[in-house]
Amino acid sequence: MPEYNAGTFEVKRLDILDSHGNSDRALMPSLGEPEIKEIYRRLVLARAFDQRVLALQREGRMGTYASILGQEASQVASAYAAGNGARVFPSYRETGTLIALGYPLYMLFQYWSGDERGMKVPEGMNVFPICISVSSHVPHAVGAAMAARIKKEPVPSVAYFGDGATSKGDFHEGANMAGAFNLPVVLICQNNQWAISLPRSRQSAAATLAQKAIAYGFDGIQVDGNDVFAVYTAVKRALDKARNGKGPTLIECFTYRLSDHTTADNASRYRSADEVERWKKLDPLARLGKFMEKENMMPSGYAEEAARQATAEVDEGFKKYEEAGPPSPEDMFRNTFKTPAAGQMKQLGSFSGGK
Amino acid sequence: MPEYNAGTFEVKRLDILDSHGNSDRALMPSLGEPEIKEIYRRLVLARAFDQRVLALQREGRMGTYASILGQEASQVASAYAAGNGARVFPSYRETGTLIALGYPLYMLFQYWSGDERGMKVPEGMNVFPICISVSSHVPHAVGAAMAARIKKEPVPSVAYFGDGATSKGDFHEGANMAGAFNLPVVLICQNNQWAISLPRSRQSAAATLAQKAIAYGFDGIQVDGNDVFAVYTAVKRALDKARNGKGPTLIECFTYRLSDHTTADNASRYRSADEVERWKKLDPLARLGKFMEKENMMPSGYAEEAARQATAEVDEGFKKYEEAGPPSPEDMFRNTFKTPAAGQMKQLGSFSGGK
Amino acid sequence: MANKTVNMVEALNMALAGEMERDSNVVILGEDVGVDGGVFRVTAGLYGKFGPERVMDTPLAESGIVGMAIGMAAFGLVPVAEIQFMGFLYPAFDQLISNASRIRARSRGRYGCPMVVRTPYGGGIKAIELHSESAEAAFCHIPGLKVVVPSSPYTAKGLLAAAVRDPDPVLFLEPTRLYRLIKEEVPEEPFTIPLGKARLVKEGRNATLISWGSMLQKTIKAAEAYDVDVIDLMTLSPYDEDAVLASVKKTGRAVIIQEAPRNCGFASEVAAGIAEKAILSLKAPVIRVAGYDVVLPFPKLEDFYIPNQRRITDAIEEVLKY
Amino acid sequence: MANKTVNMVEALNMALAGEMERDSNVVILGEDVGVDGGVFRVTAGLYGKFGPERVMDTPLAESGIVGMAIGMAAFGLVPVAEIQFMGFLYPAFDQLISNASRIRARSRGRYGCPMVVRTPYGGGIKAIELHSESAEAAFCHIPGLKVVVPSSPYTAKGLLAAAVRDPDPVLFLEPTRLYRLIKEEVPEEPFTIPLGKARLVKEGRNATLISWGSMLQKTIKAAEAYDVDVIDLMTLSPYDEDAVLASVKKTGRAVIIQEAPRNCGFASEVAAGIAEKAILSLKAPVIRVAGYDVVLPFPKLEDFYIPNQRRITDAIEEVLKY
Ligand SMILES: Cc1ncc(C[n+]2csc(CCOP(=O)(O)OP(=O)(O)O)c2C)c(N)n1
Ligand SMILES: Cc1ncc(C[n+]2csc(CCOP(=O)(O)OP(=O)(O)O)c2C)c(N)n1
Ligand SMILES: [Mg+2]
Ligand SMILES: [Mg+2]
Repeated sequence: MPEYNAGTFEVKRLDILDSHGNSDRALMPSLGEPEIKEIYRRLVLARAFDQRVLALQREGRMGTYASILGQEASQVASAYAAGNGARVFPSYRETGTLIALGYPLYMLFQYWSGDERGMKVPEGMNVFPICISVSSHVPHAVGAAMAARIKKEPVPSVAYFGDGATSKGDFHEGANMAGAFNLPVVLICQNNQWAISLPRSRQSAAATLAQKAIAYGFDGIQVDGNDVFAVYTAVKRALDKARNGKGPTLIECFTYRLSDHTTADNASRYRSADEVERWKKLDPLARLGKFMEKENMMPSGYAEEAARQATAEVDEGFKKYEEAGPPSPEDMFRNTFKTPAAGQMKQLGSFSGGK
Repeated sequence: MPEYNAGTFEVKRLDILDSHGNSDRALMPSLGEPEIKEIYRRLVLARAFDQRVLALQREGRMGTYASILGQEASQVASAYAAGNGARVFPSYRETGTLIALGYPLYMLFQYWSGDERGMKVPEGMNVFPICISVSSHVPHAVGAAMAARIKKEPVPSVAYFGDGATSKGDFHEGANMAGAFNLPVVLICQNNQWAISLPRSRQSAAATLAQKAIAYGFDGIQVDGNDVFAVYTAVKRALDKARNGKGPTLIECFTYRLSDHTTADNASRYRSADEVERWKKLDPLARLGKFMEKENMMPSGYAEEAARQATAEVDEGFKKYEEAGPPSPEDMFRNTFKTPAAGQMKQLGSFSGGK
Repeated sequence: MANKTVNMVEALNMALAGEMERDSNVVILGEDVGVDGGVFRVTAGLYGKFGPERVMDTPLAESGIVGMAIGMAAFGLVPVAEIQFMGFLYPAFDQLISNASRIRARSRGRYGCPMVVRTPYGGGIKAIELHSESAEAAFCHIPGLKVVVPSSPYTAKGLLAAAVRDPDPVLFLEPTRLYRLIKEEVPEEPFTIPLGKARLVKEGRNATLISWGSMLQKTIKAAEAYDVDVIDLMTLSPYDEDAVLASVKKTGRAVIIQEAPRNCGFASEVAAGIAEKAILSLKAPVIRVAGYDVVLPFPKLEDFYIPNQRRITDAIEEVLKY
Repeated sequence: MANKTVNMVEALNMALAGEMERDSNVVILGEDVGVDGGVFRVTAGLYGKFGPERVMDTPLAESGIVGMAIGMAAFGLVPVAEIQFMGFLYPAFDQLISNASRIRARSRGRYGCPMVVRTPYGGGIKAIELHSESAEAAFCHIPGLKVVVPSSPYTAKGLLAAAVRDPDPVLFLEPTRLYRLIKEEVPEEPFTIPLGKARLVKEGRNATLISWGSMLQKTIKAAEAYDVDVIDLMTLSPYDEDAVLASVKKTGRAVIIQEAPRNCGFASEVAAGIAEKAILSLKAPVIRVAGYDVVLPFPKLEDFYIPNQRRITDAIEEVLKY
């Protein structure tokens, strides 16, 4: 009748690529040079787009925007692993994910300019609209996974959310359901160390966010979120596991938000410049660049060319966005219901179109 | 850059008294004979009251009722440890806790007959009204603990809830806040193996409920919930820890609901008689009785006398309940606000008093 | 096929079985809906008939249940979620208002949300706290969410089938008090009653009584002695304002009867519509018979709270004075 | 003490500082309310002044924040919880309706719940989805919860102080659009404006315009050209029905202006009250100017959605026709 052990649990951490561009050969995922270059190009594109929106916002040409600076690796590499074979449920801070999945840039400009046509996810893309209410999309991902199982579709769900999101009830309810039903779900926590002004350490007393998976009876793993190979490997493994009926995984991408929370925020009010500087040294893009140089995947001029191409793509996206023009005011009377209700038709009828 | 351990966590289980009445001497709490006898009497009283409400309900003289049969040890022993020095936040299935704390029986009859005067917790008792919305009281307990800290009152909070409650968002949000603020909170999960018809195994994929504490960065422990000494010890330790500023604890009392979920339920629809029989053998009251016999704390006639006394107390409580009569219909216009609003006064003015 | 005389629980069960047979994408989820058949037994037998993949017991988590249903609905299923009591729908308010009702608009029609959330509602069964809620108005204020309330076995069956077939999210409120109160002939085969349309239960000249759910039955009783229109709204959002206005323009008098507290209840919406669009026809004040603006009392006082026939009769007499 | 010319954010900050100085039990909790001073900077400087025990940054969990506040309020504190936007108050709907509003009734007065939940509300700042909500009516339907909406720096300061001192839970809705729009002289020392009382902003003879929050400012502008009463309700629940009825009985015409969707909005409650109690004085239909019954569009169309001055003017002209 003693006091005895009723369970021991371990949380793993995965690092493959260090900040000098050296990789752990044993753990390297099987990605060929073309694929690695592709990941690099998408990282560059994501960053170029991000910086463009920031610039446009400063000129008053975009709305409030949440920058992904510093988080590109965890977004792009995870999206690259998921591809179109999974259903992706993004939060507002997944621009890199969406871009890596091929989301049309002009539509992202629309979205961030306050035009909901930007969220009419193109047919053929397995993406759910951006969720603003933190963590409330986690149960959606779980439900989609249930639908996939019932309809015998081999399509796992991938939900993205932040460190702050792990404190919310919907994260908990969704994760617990995913575990209880053993569903094909990958939960990707973008731990960027801050939820607006609240540092990770005060968000939860848990030492890692990955260990929250223990509460739900499935695996949790922490990965270096600025390491494309670690992120890619963990997501790939989790997706394989999901497809094999082995249930959900929680992946904590340990990364950093280099920007303000959004363009409406001023992070210098609550965090030290030192901390930001430290993390700048861990820049995911630079790191992959160093690796590629060492591995001779980076011929001279390559980086510049990738940057040029990205700029051109962003330019083109912006042009297309501008050409599309503003939405029609009458649009707001559409899509509340599939068929507008009589009262809505009357209101539309009396709508003068003026502001 | 390897894959390495980022944290190892252990969940303990505490058993002290086995089903034959043998105890682990090393772990026995320092309870003298009078205290053990007191616990025994409260167990008997709780069971007597429980059985009386069930009988009255069958006669149509009480409303729907949630029996505690089988869970008396985890309720009474935990309440005995808490006493009046903690603030207790009960759910609807804590009749044993309330009785052990000295809640007036006639008020419990009132409550279960649908008379809210029964929840006017007597001054001097540190009990919050019964919470019906599962787990929504967990944050209240956390807030009360915060108030205690700020007001420098040495009064930890103790919240009771079921296995099902651990799946709800409010459990999660409350527990995480308790951890994040390192508050004096004891979370007592009455894992009675069922949430109405859902067995524990399908409520969560977690092997134990105690391990959910890992998600919040504090200790979780599972105890034999039918063992008064294990329950008492775990709660006492957790309260001491809380009072010493060492933060929250989650205690999973591993017990069993021998009755239907409530009097409106029929458990034979969804669980086997065998399972119930197996658990009957682990009856917490019989177990303590055996221990007391072995320890010579049970003179002949003692059990009968305790039962007789309990019946008398219940009789008296019921008499007092009947004497109090029904509430006044006008009561419903009181206590929505401290001072009724003008509109409420008008409605009261036109209230005819008829059904 | 023949008719069957059934109570509302049985009618709802028939509707669910019928829809599940018709469309293999229709699935049920909720607490205790499986082997147990639901706390009110509305899903009884469906688990045995359709199996655990189509009748899913969930963990205890209402926001999660509704949230999961949204994901299921967006990706090809037609989930019917049961919430055990309206008092436990509140934790899912956010999922309904922030997500279910907006998925279609948010995605400009790329994703729909064809789901039903069913829940028992209203008082009358003398249950413990939070088991007698009637907060329908709070949900009717959500654009993009339809709200439906049957008042009899027949309407329950037809409206539930229509709700399941509707391409948008529907909150389906089942008056607990009526679950077993009335039996009625109901066709065995599936049929639908269109959402958004009221029905005229009784025709008359001197006043219009407007109600829904369990209050309708009391209203019908109170109306027996009078020459009045009785309208059962059936769908509260979007509601059939035209039917109300047509009747009030005819009678010149309106009484609206709800169980919920008066302040910001659905009756206020109906009264406001009349005050806006039928005022010139009005001969009398528009009277709301409603619960009081106080916290719903525990069962012992519930009968004093919920509007009774006498209060309805008083209101009719009051408008007829003019 | 002197007056100070301040905007609403500053006025609210003054009110909080004043109440925290007056009563050491007053504490603030919420996301980013500490060092950061709140997303709109309403709590700026308070962390520095009163320390981390009285100005608490919480984890991201709205139901938990409101739930914790309930526990704090019941046990001796007076918590003022900030929710970052009304769209994120929805997850706390259950704590408000099931607990905050009922603790006093449930315990028959043994426990009270003297807390304030503050949140920015309404559109006008062109923010992303769920940052422009105006679902006040859903909360006004909760008996036991008071709902207050200031419309200017002065009323913001006086009403917030009154809300903090009120023994019952108060939902305090701050029109985001007005945060920095108007400056006004406000006394430096603490003062209160009683809850439950409307104010007559302008006096006239031909119609009664009723509004609150950010719509009030547009209403005042629209009213300039007319001889009308303009009423600022200030407290929506329990609201000052007597003030509305007195005015409408005088003018015979009523226009109610709200930002929220029309269906089941608070304007409907006001209109229903008039239709019930002032009908005999009415010369014209009671008109509601309101948001459309559609999902609130994203910022690019927001200005087409939110009632503008022209729509208010049209409504005034409409009632004056009678
Ligand atoms: C339910 C809810 N509450 C509050 C907010 C306001 N808000 C937007 S982002 C944010 C912080 C989120 O932190 P985290 O989850 O770490 O994600 P990050 O922004 O860092 O990517 C908050 C509080 C929200 N969007 N949703
Ligand atoms: C939020 C909420 N959802 C649903 C219910 C209905 N309900 C009452 S008890 C119960 C099961 C609770 O199970 P558990 O937490 O294990 O406690 P137990 O009843 O076994 O003591 C349910 C679903 C409720 N009271 N509250
Ligand atoms: Mg973050
Ligand atoms: Mg249980």
